[in-house]
Amino acid sequence: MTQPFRIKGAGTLPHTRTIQFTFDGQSYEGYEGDTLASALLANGVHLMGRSFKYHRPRGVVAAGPEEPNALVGITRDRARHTPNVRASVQELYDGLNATSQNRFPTLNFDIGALNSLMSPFFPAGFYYKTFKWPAKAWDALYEPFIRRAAGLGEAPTESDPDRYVNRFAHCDVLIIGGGAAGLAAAQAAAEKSQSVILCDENPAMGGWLLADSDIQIDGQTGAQWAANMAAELATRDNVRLLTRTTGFGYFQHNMVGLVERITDHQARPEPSQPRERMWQVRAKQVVIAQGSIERAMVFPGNDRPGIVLAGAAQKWLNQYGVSVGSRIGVYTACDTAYAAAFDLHEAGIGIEVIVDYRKVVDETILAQAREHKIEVVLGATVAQTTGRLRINGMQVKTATGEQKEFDIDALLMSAGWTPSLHLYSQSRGKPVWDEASQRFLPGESPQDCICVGGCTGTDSMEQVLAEAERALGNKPRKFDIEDDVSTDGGIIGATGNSTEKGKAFVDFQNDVTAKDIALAVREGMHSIEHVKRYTTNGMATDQGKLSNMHGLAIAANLLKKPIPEVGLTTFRPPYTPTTFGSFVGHTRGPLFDPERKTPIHDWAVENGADFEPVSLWQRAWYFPRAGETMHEAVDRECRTTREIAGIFDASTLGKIEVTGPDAAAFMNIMYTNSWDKLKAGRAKYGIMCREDGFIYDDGVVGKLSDTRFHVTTTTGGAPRVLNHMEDYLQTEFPEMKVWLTSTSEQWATIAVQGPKAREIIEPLVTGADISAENFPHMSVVECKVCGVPARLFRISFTGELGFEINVPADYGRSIWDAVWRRAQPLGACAYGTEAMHVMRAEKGYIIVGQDTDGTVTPHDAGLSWAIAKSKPDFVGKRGMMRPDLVREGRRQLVGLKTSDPGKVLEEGAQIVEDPEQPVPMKMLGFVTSSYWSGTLGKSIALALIEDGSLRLGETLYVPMADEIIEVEVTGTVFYDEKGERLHG
Amino acid sequence: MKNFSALSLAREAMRGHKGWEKHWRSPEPKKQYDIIIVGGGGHGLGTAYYLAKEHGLTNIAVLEKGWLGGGNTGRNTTIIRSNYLYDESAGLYNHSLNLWETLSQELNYNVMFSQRGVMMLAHNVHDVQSAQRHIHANRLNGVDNQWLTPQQAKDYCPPLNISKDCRYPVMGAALQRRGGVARHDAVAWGYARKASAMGVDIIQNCEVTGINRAPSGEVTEVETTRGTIGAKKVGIVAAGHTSVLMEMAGVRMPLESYPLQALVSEPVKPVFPCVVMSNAVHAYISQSDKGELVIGAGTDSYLSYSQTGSMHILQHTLDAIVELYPMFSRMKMLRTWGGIVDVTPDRSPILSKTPVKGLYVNCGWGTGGFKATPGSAHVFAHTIAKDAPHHINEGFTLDRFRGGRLIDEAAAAAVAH
Amino acid sequence: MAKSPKATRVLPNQDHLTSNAFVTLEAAPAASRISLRASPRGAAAFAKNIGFDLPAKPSTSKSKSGVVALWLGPDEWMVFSESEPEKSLQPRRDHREYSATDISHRNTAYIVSGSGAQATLNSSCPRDLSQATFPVGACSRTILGKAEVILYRTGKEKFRVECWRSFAPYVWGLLVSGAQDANL
Amino acid sequence: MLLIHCPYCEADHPELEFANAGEAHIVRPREMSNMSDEDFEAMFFIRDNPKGVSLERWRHVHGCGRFFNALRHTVSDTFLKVYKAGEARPSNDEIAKLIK
Ligand SMILES: Cc1cc2nc3c(=O)[nH]c(=O)nc-3n(C[C@H](O)[C@H](O)[C@H](O)COP(=O)(O)OP(=O)(O)OC[C@H]3O[C@@H](n4cnc5c(N)ncnc54)[C@H](O)[C@@H]3O)c2cc1C
Ligand SMILES: NC(=O)c1ccc[n+]([C@@H]2O[C@H](COP(=O)([O-])OP(=O)(O)OC[C@H]3O[C@@H](n4cnc5c(N)ncnc54)[C@H](O)[C@@H]3O)[C@@H](O)[C@H]2O)c1
Ligand SMILES: Cc1cc2nc3c(=O)[nH]c(=O)nc-3n(C[C@H](O)[C@H](O)[C@H](O)COP(=O)(O)O)c2cc1C
Ligand SMILES: [Zn+2]
Repeated sequence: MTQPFRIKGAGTLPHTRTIQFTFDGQSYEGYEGDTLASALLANGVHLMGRSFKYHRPRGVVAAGPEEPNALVGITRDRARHTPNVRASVQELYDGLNATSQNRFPTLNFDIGALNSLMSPFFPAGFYYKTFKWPAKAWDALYEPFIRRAAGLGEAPTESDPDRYVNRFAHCDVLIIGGGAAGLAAAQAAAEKSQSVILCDENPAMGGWLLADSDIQIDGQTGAQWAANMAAELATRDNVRLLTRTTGFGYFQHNMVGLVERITDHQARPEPSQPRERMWQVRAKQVVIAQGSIERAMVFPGNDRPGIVLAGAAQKWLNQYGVSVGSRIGVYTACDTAYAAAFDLHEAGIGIEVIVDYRKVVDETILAQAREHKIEVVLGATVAQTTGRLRINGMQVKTATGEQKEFDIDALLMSAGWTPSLHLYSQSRGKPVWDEASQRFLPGESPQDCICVGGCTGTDSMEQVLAEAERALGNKPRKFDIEDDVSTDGGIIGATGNSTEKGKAFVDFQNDVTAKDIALAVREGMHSIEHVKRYTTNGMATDQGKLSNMHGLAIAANLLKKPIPEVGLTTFRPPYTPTTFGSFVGHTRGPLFDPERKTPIHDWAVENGADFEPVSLWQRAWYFPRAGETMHEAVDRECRTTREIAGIFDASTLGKIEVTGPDAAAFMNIMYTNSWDKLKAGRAKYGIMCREDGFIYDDGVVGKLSDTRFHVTTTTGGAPRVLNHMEDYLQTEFPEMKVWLTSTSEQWATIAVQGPKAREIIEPLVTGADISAENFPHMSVVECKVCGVPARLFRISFTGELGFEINVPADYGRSIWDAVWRRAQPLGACAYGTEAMHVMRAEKGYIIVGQDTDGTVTPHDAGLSWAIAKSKPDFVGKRGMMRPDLVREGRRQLVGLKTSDPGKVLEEGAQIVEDPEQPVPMKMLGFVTSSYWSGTLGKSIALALIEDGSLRLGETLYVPMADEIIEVEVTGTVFYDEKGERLHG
Repeated sequence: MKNFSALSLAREAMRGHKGWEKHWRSPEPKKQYDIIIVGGGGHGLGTAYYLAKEHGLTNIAVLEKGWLGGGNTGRNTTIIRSNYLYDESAGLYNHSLNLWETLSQELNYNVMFSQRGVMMLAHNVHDVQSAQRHIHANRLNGVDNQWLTPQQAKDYCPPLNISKDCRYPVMGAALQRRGGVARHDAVAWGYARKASAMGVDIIQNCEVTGINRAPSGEVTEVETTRGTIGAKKVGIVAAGHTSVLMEMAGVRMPLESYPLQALVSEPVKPVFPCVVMSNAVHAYISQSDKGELVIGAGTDSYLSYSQTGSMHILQHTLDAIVELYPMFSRMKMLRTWGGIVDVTPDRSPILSKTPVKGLYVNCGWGTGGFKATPGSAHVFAHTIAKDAPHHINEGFTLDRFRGGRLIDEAAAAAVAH
Repeated sequence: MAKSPKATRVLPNQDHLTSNAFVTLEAAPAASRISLRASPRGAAAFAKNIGFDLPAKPSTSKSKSGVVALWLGPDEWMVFSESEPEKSLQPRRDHREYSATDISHRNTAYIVSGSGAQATLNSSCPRDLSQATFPVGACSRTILGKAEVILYRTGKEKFRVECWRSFAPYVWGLLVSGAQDANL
Repeated sequence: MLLIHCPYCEADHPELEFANAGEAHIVRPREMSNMSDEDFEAMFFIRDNPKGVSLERWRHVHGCGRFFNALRHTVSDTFLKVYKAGEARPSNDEIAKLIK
């Protein structure tokens, strides 16, 4: 028989569409609108999981997001496996494929359950006390064992093919929770023409109204009223209704994160649909209407499958038309469980007994029980339950100490309701203890937010609705309400002698019992935070939605302290577990970070370049020809450049236009060099320091006119250099008439280097004489190249005759092509960053960030000549004078020559005086740059070495893992020391 | 102190675990102590322990404003490694790593130190150069650290995405096999238990609100929410709150306190065997023994004492995690939290005497001091007891910023952790 | 001397065009652009060249005869024109009270239009782009994902998105992704 | 993500457009070379780092580009005041009033 526990006439599901699904390979049927849990329950399946530590059989206990036990894996295909899905909220769809977790080999028979027998040895914190000997065994033996036993579901194993999207949104009022309170608040706000977002985590608005068959509002059932309210709100332009949308985090300045689940309930989602949508909402006002969550009773044996929250049973009946059993017991300390029992009874289900922990209960309720002919035992406790994979009986201890046994197949429990303060607390609000009702309630709101409804402890529907309206500044309007359900009562903490005997679970998922909490307290864990961490109470995937208050009360009781003094643990985002993908959105692959390419990039691709990432940029690294290794290609590029010419895409260099009457004065402040004497039309190498005197950036600066500089920076340094300049300009020297503009991307930069460089470009240039006499090394001119306005530099980073052509970037490719058409027939080549690095190292030119790090001064780098001695001030001047920056023994940049010219040192290799000394060795410095120089037929290297400039000619050693390399300290220039080629 | 062992556990199991004692005593504060340690995190408790154990000083109180271990000790991603570049740092962190290896036995408390290896990814040529520089320096300093190719990195950590079409492809990794993780809470509890047993008074819910000095300048007592307590020497070990405390003694600090966040996923069966860090894309991840992925996020850009951070910081972190481990996109965040980290200008700690006689400070651990807990505590105890630094912490002075003798790991490489 | 070849201008995003029922994304045509940084006197001086006063209120724009001036900061404007993309808007260089720097090629632009335009942008832009706070004519530098952009609302359902040229593929990627989710 | 009022844009904008730029009102002397090591240390390294009201600089870097100053409470993260660069540091009395 299918769905034996589906109750005819009960619930609001239409029963029009039957849905097939599987659980652990077994096929079942349910109805459209079911959750996985309600459908399994309809089929009489309670056992849905195994607990974390003891592997005890566990059934579903809750009908909402607070569910701690019924976590399953949902698999759509190989790449779409989601672990730890709560069966209580997973909506059923055709073909849904769920498997239980944390059991081997099967859910019914799990070897791990042996742990349960060993449980006396595994109390809270047992692992701190043991597994210490022998020392190595922890890694090798104990830990792998513990790790395998722990964990719940299996992580997905393949890249997630689903799409996630993000939306920033703004509104006047954001309402979290679409129960009666949220709906009323939304309507009130909407009527005031405010822009409203209302979200609820469920598929439909209504909250508790959907579960309660007794409430009537304005002549409609609660469910009808909610549906009509939602429909009415949906018609308004200023309201956005978001179902299946959880408010998971309340951040600073009224920013709330919502996550909307779009396809997880669908059998065949449209491929165009994202799986989830993240909403980052900035609201002027936030209304929190989260409602409340029912607590379980803490008593020995309270975790058997078949033992469920009373409210959940009521919801399953009234919404889904499912009964949790046929011979049902109730154990409660709160009036609401009676309503659940009555509803079930009216649906024809046997209620064996209501065991009420309280001695006194309102007479009207007792009268109703009598009408239903249900036995009520007051002032009693459930002492134990029986049944292996499903409850089959319970022992009740009456007020007089009498033992009674009941045969049951399900047990409803209710210890009362905990107002949901999660988001309120995250907004940095402080919950306040209410002694009368024994619960924490929202206190003052530090942000612009207000709590309404069940989460403020308001119980009657009439007050809930009035409160919601008042929150929005409205005069409450009159609803016509019929609601005879009382929510009185409740208990926090364990019942009976749970802290002494038996396993009375507080945190179901983490297998924390009342005894564990008692043990923690006994061991000195007196702060609730210590109790939490020692026992792991409240640290499971439900984050203590059922357990925190009980844990707190048990600890407080043992400590003999009032509850507020013991205090709550901190509520943290997310409210319910939230998919990583939803945070990531489209920030994957190419959209993870911008990938910047120059206008000439495609040419490099077409010509087979390998690329090197430098900050966000992709730069052509080298251009291997068929069959060439990187090494061979770089050798060839260097040789060709030095013998003929090479062209190089230098467009990524940062460029800043510094203009204004005070431009030179400003440059004097920002750079170590002096800019006073530089003539228009000339260029200079500049060094920039931070105030601490260490090198920050460098680059060639061209002076275009007395009031205009074309400043270049390193590729990665461009943004921070501009920021650094703006900072000084705006805040230290606001009186200076200087303006800064980033032109990094305005210009494409083509370096043409080598003996034939001039021959290559000359025909392309108009409006300038670029002869050796009239355009010497370190010149700059504004002219035209291929007919477009250009800035032409005569500079060289290779040591050869060289030019850098700057042209407006949209022309970059076209002009590169023109240069190439001239260069290629002459036998020139394109070269990449690696050849550029080799050639500049041959010349002893530094690369900031490679030959320097943030601890190198210009003096250390051998650049003292670039520091203006006479300037009264520049950024870094004072810093450079500090005792440690002028002491002896600083590391200075030198060249290294290996004894074996064929030996190329490793960059980063360390240098010592005595390679035979024991470890730890005294290191003098390290290799910053090292290459094979094809031009010189030997290796070359630069290094930072203690007192390097005093060590020229000294022999030092580079101890490698497998050899010791002998080196001689040299100057930093290896090639054309006189600089003749450059001036050609 | 009752011994913790498999045997004692078995014995207690037979009698319902009734015989366990309190981990630490909770005495009322005395009027006067020889030494007061302010801050009941791992470093503070450890300092008290080593003062007692190695220097025979037991008239000590550890004052903690909240619950012990509730500061950054209780909220960090527990990455432990020692492959730092500079001699000073390598010396300090390796000293610590050596102590970690026998800490469980020494404290008779299982701190679950798990040497599963810490791998640091390189994503560009600069990263590779920097990693090589570390590896070479480490070798000559006796610190293990080795280079892995992308494939070797993937073999070591199968979930890693080493495909070339990743936005930042993995170009290799530096692996310190001795590195790993430990159970953060247990470190605090283990030190507290042992220190308490040796006579140290651990006083929780006791916030220091003032530091009083004699006319001649030396510290004499601290004011607390539980009264004034005299002390000959005071050690400040208060992480993010150091500036606030030192201000009470009139010392201004080179520190800034930022919120640093971390998060855990829901627990899953073992999938992630080691610790992996990537400075370039900012992602730090390991899997705890309980099964959650433990993920370190970045700091916010502004000062804050709020122990919470911004959502976009979490986003950036998860962006990076999913980019490197695309299979984790369907995993769910279970909880996120923040700590307040105290950052020095050179990102290295301060373990030092101060201009005030009798006042010592241990701070500036920023985003990476958990790993240093035993080593830092050990040499700081020495510094207090002898009124002079241990040779291992000689360089980590408070006044190094004046002369400029920084220990700038950050400038040389990237962030700590 | 051989006659030098003529260069051709290629926009970084010129083939970018797509649309769905809610939004159309397209590359804007080539434009002439100036980054103007100026003292108040400089702003007045520059205004003479374009024939209208620069907008003085934060986040506002002004335009005349195809020349548009966007307020970007208290001393900063972007002035652009699509009508004569090769003609410089920079009348004279090295003025003592302002700096007018050609950024025609530094920037490139997209036009995002349609009922889903705002939603498309808000998939990666954290700004409140509702008409109440960002009306037609409003403009501002802001961010789109990890790229800096200038947004300029040219119509109720139409925006111009300026970005640096190398960010164009990324910005395009974000817009395309946003457009897929623009139907609400 | 904070919501920050820019005194130049005269509007609230998301933190993602801003960059924090450290402590405000640190004076950089015009005669740097004459500074003592102590003064240099104080200027470049020593920070108030208050648990309370922080006087700090922000730059609306992805907006109007301007640096400005703010008073922000470092426990609640709420802004008490923002003002333009160059404007005087609020007096302690004014700060005390703002906290209330
Ligand atoms: C999210 C995050 C991730 C991290 N990840 C790592 C990592 O992976 N690896 C790593 O090595 N490090 C990491 N760290 C850093 C590491 O946590 C810290 O450096 C380290 O724990 C500091 O220990 P502590 O004992 O000095 O400080 P804490 O543990 O913070 O202890 C300081 C104590 O001082 C107390 N205190 C403060 N003011 C007062 C007062 N007035 N009176 C009395 N008591 C006071 C505080 O309450 C606190 O308990 C991380 C930090 C964070 C926040
Ligand atoms: N057994 C009972 O009779 C019983 C039980 C509970 C509540 N009630 C009554 O219900 C009324 C409370 O109405 P209400 O509107 O305050 O609460 P509610 O519980 O009806 O509605 C709250 C809604 O908010 C949703 N929600 C909670 N957190 C959320 C989040 N972070 N993101 C998105 N959605 C979230 C919940 O799923 C629920 O749908 C009261 O009158 C109360 O007495 C009765
Ligand atoms: C390594 C590590 C693992 C953690 N694992 C969990 C966990 O499994 N479940 C959980 O709820 N919290 C976990 N936490 C977070 C703590 O619950 C808590 O958020 C953190 O200690 C900060 O404290 P606070 O949130 O109370 O401020 C973990 C924290 C750390 C440092
Ligand atoms: Zn602004």
